Amino acid sequence: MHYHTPASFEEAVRIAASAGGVTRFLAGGTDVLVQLRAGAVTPDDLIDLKHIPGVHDIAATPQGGWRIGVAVSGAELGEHAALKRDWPGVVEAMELVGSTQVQGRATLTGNLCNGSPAADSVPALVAAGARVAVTGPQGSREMAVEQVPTGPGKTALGPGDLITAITLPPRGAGGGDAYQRFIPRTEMDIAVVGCAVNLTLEGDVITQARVALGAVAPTVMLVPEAAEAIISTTLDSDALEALVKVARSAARPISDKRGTAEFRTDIAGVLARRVAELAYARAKGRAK
Amino acid sequence: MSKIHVTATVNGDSVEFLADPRETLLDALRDHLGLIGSKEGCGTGDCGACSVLLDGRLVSACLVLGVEAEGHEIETIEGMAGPDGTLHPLQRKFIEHAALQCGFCTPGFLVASKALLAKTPDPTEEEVRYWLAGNLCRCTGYDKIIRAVMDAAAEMRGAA
Amino acid sequence: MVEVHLWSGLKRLTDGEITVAVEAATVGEMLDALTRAHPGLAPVIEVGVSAAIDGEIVNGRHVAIPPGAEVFLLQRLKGG
Amino acid sequence: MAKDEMNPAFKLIGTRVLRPDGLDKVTGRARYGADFAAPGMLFGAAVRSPHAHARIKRIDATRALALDGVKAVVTRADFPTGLTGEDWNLQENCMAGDVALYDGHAVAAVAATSALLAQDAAKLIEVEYEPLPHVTDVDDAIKPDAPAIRPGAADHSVPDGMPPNVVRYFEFGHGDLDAGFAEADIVRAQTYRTEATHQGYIEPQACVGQLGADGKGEMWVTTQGQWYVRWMCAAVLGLETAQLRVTPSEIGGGFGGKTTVFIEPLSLALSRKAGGKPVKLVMSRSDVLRATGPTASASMDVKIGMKADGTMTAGRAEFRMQGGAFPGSPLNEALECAFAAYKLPAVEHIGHEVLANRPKAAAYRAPGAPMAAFAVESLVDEIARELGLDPIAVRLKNAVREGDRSSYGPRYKSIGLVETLEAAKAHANYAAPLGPNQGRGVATGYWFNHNGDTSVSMAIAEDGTAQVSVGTPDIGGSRASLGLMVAETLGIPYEHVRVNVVETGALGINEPSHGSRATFASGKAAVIATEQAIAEMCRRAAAEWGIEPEAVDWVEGAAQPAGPNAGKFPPMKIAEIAGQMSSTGGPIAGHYEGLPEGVGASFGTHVVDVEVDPETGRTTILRYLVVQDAGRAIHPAYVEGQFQGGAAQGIGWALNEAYIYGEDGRLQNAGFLDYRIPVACDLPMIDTVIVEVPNPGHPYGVRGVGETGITPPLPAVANAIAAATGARLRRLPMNPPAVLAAIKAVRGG
Repeated sequence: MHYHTPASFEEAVRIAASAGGVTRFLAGGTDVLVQLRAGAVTPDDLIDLKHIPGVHDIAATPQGGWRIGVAVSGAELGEHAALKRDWPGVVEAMELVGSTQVQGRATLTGNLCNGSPAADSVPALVAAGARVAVTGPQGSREMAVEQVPTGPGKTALGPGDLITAITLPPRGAGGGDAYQRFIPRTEMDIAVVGCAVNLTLEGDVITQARVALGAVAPTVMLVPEAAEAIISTTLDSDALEALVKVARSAARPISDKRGTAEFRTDIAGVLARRVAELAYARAKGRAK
Repeated sequence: MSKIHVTATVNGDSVEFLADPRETLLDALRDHLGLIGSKEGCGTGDCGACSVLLDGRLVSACLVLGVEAEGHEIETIEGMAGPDGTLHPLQRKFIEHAALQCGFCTPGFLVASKALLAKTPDPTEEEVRYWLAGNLCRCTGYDKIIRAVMDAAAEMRGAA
Repeated sequence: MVEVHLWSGLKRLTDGEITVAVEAATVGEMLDALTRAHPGLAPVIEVGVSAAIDGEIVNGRHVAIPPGAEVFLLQRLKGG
Repeated sequence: MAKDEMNPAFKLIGTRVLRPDGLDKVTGRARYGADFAAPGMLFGAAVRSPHAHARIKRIDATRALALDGVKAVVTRADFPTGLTGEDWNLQENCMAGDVALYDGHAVAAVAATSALLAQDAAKLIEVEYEPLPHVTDVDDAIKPDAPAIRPGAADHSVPDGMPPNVVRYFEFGHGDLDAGFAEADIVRAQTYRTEATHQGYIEPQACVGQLGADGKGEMWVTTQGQWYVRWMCAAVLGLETAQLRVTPSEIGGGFGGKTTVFIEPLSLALSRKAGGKPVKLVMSRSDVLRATGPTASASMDVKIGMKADGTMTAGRAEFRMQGGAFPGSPLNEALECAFAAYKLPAVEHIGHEVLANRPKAAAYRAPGAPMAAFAVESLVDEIARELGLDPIAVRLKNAVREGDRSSYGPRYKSIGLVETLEAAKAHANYAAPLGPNQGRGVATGYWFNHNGDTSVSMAIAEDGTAQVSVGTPDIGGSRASLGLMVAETLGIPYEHVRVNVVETGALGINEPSHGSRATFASGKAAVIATEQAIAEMCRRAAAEWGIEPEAVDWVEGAAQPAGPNAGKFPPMKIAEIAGQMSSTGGPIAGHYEGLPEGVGASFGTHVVDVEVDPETGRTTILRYLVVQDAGRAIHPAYVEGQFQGGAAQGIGWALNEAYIYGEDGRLQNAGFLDYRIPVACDLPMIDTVIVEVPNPGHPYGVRGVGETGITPPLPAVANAIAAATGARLRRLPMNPPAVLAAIKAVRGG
């Protein structure tokens, strides 16, 4: 295995493009090293992105959103008060990934690129309307986060493509987001179901919403019907009941060692309701 | 497969070692530097027995490559007591509270707890338990570990 | 004479007897006498058994059996 | 006699002194299995079967051996043939012969100059398998048409006509069962199931083995029993036992799982083939879960008869257990513990041991007892609930006392079940108010405890301090408790005693630290050895004073004349006697070799409060109380630690831990991510009450305390969930999907 420390994304792309065998990009390494250890993936070329200027930065965008470097750890996200104030759901989702030790290394970009349908941060990013900047042999482009994962362990990134930053839109007034997951223990498990809700209020009425579910389909999915169920409502009991129903019918889970399909479907509804209530309370300024 | 020369600071000392790029920081500490206090319980970041501080940040040494240590500062259990051997309050409280049985997870718990108290000097029991969720102990049921951390925190606040 | 209480699964090997009276002053003598009386018990005893003498589980062949003691044969116990 | 009347004024026993190995363990200096290195050492790696059951058609190591730095490859062909019985089982489990019997079964091993190289080489060893039909579930394995795993493996106990995988059959009981059930007002029968769990010690198996062409060998290893490692390796490799010297490292947890061998014989075989160079083998976590010994899984039918006033009239238990592809599941222990807490006029036990394509079960803390308790204590709770009786009252009504006949035959000697029930009833937790979706569960548990082969030596040093050499590795503070007992006996400060866990060359044989025996057996042996040394010191003083040795007493660390008639001499302190020993007759020491009789069994009662989220089925432990009879707590903090650790393991077993096998017979959760042991935030503080009904068979009243604590949590949690939700779970684990499904079933939707 060859270890590279490029000083720019362009150089990283060049190394990747010229590599013949298996290539992996390394930021936090919390997935790459586990695969390496298990013998599941032993890259021929490992390209460490942490020496590229700017990858450790969390920066405000001119539009009022946030640009998050690819090597920013979960712990650093959690310590960024202004980001956490704007997007508590995104930050809390990332903070659920792994242990405190894993938080010291794991990144949003890595969580996204691992392609897991159960990745905690991804539903929150999708609900937030986050976008990624991609650089590759064909040049640079932007895409919505929900376009990145294409199946378990698979992404829309081509050979040599790499994400250079994740951008969160401006929060705006009357907004709130939240993420929760269900796991058997209190910590340290992979989500059996995850749900993120991002909404905007005018007065008590929801004017915009995005709802995303994790671990109930081959990829994290945006559920527009779930958003429609609560838009133009005050999240009253009828709206919540409709949301629960829609979330459950949108879920297409499998049964595996972490939960049965029936259980996941059930919990998708329970979480959608709980998370929507929390996001709503945050938008009203009633919850942190 | 060529090895890479790595220079880092470990427990305040400048060290050098040759690392195969596939070796973890844990391998480097244990096999190249003789610092066997950090333990491997899982190799997948699930048990916390290899907890170390990397530039002051709590990480699992099994999830960091040895080559990534280049130019960085690492603190391990071996650097926790004072240069004259004076124990850190956490170390002392772990012994006093019988917070260890087999002791294999103890270095990881101590390093992780030190990182907690640096960030949160007055943690609640719940904060301690969640912070230490990635440190598995199979012997104690955690009871005496939590008590030792809370007691050490109280003593350190009093001493400060 | 010592009355040895067997476990009922051994009945097949002792012509249906669940207690066997043998002449023995120690656990070892008792086990040997059991084997002589019922050769079918030999593999069972060879694998390892414990004896309970007046409620105390013992493993040594040398242990004495007091007159009138209540003796049970038990499968050898393991611990974690 | 009341406890406090029996409790003499000890100076040290019962104090919370600092453990002697504490400093090494908080500074990272303590050396565990993987921390040893020997000059010229090679590193090994094992090749393991990816199939649950497969014929091994060909093993080709040519490509591995061609790598620069690869020194040796071993397969079963490198081991002796002709072994029988348990020796053969051990050998077969360490290295597959013609057939791989489970996912993770070792089929070859390689040694090379680095760990990475050994792993690379292992991948280059080509193994051709012919997959065979497999079975992993206990109820499937006992079917008459199940794939026969090892024809001919059944022992003498199995009657003709049993299904092919039944290898052991067991029945015992007493009384008239039909009459007992006829006498009952209510008779209930249910089936309960537990899944296999792993001990989950955090330190994986690790060893460095060295074996020369002369048959002499060395091993450094993490183990609960260095003599067991020695005889097992010798048996598996056909060596002379005394030619092997085994040194135990500090041990990072065992819970029974480190009382046998897995990689140890492989390291010796590799070493011998590599010209005698030492070979280090360290298991990965996934190897530990796939290939070391978990516990058995069980399927259990239980029937109990009870009168309306709570009196139990009869009990019947029929258990089926699989302990992997080898005999040795804790079937008889499970059955003997099943009704141990109850005075039953009629009781019957039947057991079937079944083979399945899983790793060979190893001991796990009170082997068998937790499964049995789950079945029996759940059903007792169900019936008590149906009759509207208090769970502690029902247990007190039927509780065994000294002199009662046990369910497994013998009469009990001194026991403390009633005392633990009374203490639980009196504890504040038993009266704490409960909110919505909360419930309380009670259960009792039992473990026999064990003595075993024990050798201890102790010696006085030149300055009057003392050393004790024991053969039981210190797993949870036993050096502290042994040091306390020796210091108390000698009448010297605790700090003046050093307790060493020694290698096999230093003592006669010892059983491992298992069966809750270390403090009982090594403790009793150490006290006897110390008394010999004291007698010798009294003789030295007597000679000095010119009086009879019988006229000398040992008081507070000094010899003194027994009374005014013995003579008038100032006390001669231990340091003075020790300082002169070279001129008064030479070394002063004592030793014990034997089977220390007088084991005292330990009962416990647990009370747990849970809250169940009715929408998700997740159970939160709100309060947990362990009450257990310790006989006497030598070091109360480490007794509490055993109670708390056992409870935590039991809670894990109850709620989330389980071996999950796929249709393909492969283990799906071979890591701490999905083998879900409790983490710190899953548990509350665990309250403890140490009951002390001294064991008359031990000089300080010790019973073992290590094992009983894992027994009650399984049913206690089930009983609490039933109280909280109305849903009765009869199968483990009671994870959220299972609990939610059960809640929906009782609430109709």
